Amino acid sequence: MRKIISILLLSIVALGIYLSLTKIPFGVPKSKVGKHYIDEGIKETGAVNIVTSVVVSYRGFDTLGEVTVLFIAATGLAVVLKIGRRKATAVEPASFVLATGCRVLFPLILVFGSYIFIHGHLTPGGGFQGGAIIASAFLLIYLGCRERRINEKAYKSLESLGGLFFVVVGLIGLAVGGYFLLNFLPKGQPYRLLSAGIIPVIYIAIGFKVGSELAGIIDNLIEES
Amino acid sequence: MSFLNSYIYYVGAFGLILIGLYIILVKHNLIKVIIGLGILDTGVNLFLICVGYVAKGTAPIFSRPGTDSEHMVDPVPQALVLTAIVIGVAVLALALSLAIRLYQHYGTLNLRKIREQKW
Amino acid sequence: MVDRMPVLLIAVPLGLAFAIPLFALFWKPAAKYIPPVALGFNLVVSLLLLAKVLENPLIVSIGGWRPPFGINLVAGPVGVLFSAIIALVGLLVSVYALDYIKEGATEKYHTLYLLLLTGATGVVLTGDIFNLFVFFEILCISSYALVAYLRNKAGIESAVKYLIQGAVGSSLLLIGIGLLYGLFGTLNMADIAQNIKSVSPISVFVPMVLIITGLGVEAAIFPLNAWLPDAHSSAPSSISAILSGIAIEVGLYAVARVIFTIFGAQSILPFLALLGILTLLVGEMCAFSQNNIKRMLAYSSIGQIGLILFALAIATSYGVTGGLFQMVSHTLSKALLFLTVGYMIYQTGSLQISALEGMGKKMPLTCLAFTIGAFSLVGLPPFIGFPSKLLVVRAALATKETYFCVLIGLALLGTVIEGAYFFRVVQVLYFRGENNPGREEAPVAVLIPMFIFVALIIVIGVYPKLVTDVLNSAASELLNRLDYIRSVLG
Amino acid sequence: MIFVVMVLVFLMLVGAIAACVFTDLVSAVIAAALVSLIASILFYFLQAPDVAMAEAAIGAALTTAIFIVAIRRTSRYEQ
Repeated sequence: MRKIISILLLSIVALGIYLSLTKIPFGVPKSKVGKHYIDEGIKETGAVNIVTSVVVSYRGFDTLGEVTVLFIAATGLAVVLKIGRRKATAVEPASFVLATGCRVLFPLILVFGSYIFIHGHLTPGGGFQGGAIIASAFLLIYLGCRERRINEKAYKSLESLGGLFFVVVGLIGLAVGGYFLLNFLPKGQPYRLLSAGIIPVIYIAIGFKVGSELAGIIDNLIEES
Repeated sequence: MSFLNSYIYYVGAFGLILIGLYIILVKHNLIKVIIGLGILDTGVNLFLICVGYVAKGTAPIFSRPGTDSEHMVDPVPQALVLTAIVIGVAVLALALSLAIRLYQHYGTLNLRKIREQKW
Repeated sequence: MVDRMPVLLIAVPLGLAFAIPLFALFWKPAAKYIPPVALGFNLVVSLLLLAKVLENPLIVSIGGWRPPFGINLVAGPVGVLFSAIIALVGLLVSVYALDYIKEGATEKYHTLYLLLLTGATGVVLTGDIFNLFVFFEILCISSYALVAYLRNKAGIESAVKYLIQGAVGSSLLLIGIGLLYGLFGTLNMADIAQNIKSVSPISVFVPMVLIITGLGVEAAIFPLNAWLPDAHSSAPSSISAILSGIAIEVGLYAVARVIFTIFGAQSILPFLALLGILTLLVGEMCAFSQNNIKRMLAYSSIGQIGLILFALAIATSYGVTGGLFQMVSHTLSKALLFLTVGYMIYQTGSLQISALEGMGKKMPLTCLAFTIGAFSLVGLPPFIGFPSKLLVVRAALATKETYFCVLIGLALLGTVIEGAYFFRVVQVLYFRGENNPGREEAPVAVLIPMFIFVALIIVIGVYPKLVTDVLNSAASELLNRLDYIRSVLG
Repeated sequence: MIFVVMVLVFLMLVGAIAACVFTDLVSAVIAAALVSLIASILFYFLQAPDVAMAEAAIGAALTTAIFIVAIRRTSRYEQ
């Protein structure tokens, strides 16, 4: 019974979407805002990767909201799962090959993740992707070196500082030029690492924040309580 | 066939959306429902990217000076999807933590059996 | 400088919320004093702005990009009015929570609480539809977490229900936004509104339905409100007050903004009026049959939401003013009710109405506050509920259409039911049971916010002129989409 | 090229249906991870390398990991 109703409901949704999609043909250029970003993006923001300039500069306020969402999820997860102090439970150590592999890979992955978010304005990638890669390095540590735990205070302060830094950079823009999140640093020469004003600075802060938040989420989930 | 040729990505995206919604509506197991939410999110993201695609387009990155900007795809949906992916993982993580607590309380994840509260 | 101030309403609480964990590392009690400070700041700024935006709405672009190329905030009468209410109620409830929230990870509670209200402020101020989605997610996700804050069976279960329904709703909202972007190539609400007539109505209809459905989950419109009674009744009482008083109102604001400003859709309004009355009747009937006091209040919220939706759907300047007035009155009264009930439950340890017998003698002040809130919600003079309900009724009759007159008749029937169950509770409080030992009056720190609510309810109830000017200009902002488009796009 | 895309879309939908059908939750999660992975390849074909990277790192890898952890702490089979 439930299945039949659901299928009926879904077919109504499908029909409605099919009707509206005929007005949005696939592969035909139709955006007016996007065209502006492509034509003027480099001149206005100095970032070569237009997606980055949209994420951090044109729609930077969304990104601020987005890191807030992740912050809320990490905090909420800790509220739901944590009961006071963690127990020191004996864990079975990982095999030698796994442990050594993880130890060797860990710094390499960290370097790769940092590369991804530092070059966010030049190549594909950025704070979110880099942060996720860094968090996966910590996941590896949980698999390989099971007795190790990341320092809870460290990641909590890191995520707070990252968010605070984002807001403060925005407020400096407000104080300097009258607009919140204004790109107040010099744009520099495109294609250089030091270009695009505050974009790489913010993306590095986001990278740290996302990395520490995702690592914290994994930490809270893994820990038995 | 020509329909499939030009709309194959839309078919994929809406296939995922419908399957995701179906899982959420029909399945009893909470983890299964959360998997459905994940599939729904992926479908929505794929759809958003499809909206911004331009035929024979290139990525919106000027990888060297003088890159042709004529056929670049729309960067805005890509920025939106980056946001949506992160929001999606945040919701999933919170949902899973609630699932763990729910299991500790009830010893089951079957949503039909967990019915303390009624209308 | 005043021109740039609306952005501070979001940036300052957000920054302080990020800072709470840092403060808590050094001195744990610091966490609970930050939300009152941030919300007090917001209240002051909103009131400063209110006088200014009554003449001209302020358009603040973020990052210095002119609309539609960047995100912009629209601080018109509606936005600033709502942000003032959010700050006021948030401030009072956070003062109440200083004493009320003792168990659990309190600094996380305060962080999430402040972020919830920041998200609500963002929703009412933003002028960009995707940005609205992001702030809506902030509001929703922090409320999922806060509903589960007590970590008991009921809390976790209702948080799960709430989360699943809310997440499906936001996915639908996102699909709708994607379709709109595909049609118009822009995300700025004014820009979409300007071009909405350029495409055929049928292709706009699907995104509109998707967006209204997505927002309707949070606004608890009738078929989408299964989560509400559970979530509102099992959250901590301070959070119930915020969810009932602010979260659903913000959802309704978003629905109204989408319908009036973006789509300018006159044709679906009668349908929404019908939905509103259905919501009202379902809510009031269910509330009548409850034995659990918090569930009763939650269902009564559903009823009130129905009335507000109906008033907004009348779509005359009278009707929208009445809807907004009813929102204000519901926010104040329901927040007060949840706060008082929270402390009574704290004393009795039971959620049953019968457990409240004889409380009128043991906790006279709290019970007085409860009674005033209940009477105001029912719509008795001289409390705020009276002028607001009167305005809605007059607006419905002024349309001179049989349809609206019949519906308002049904709404009055709902009000009668509402009166019946609230009088039942008041009767239990004062005229039943004699000796329930070991109950004492709530502490002063808790009574102060309650009695500020009481004062507001009575003062506005006696002098409705205090707010009607603001409400009138807010209603005309919502109804007059051409002015909105002109003020944003210049 | 279009043929490759069709095969990928087909595989992706099969993966999603498999995630719906499997009663072993770990298998269902792996099927969902397959969906994410193919979606990330499709993002790449649609000229969205940034999104492809984010989906591969967050959608396919981290989400799967937290699902597995959550299943380990609850029950593995759907009843």
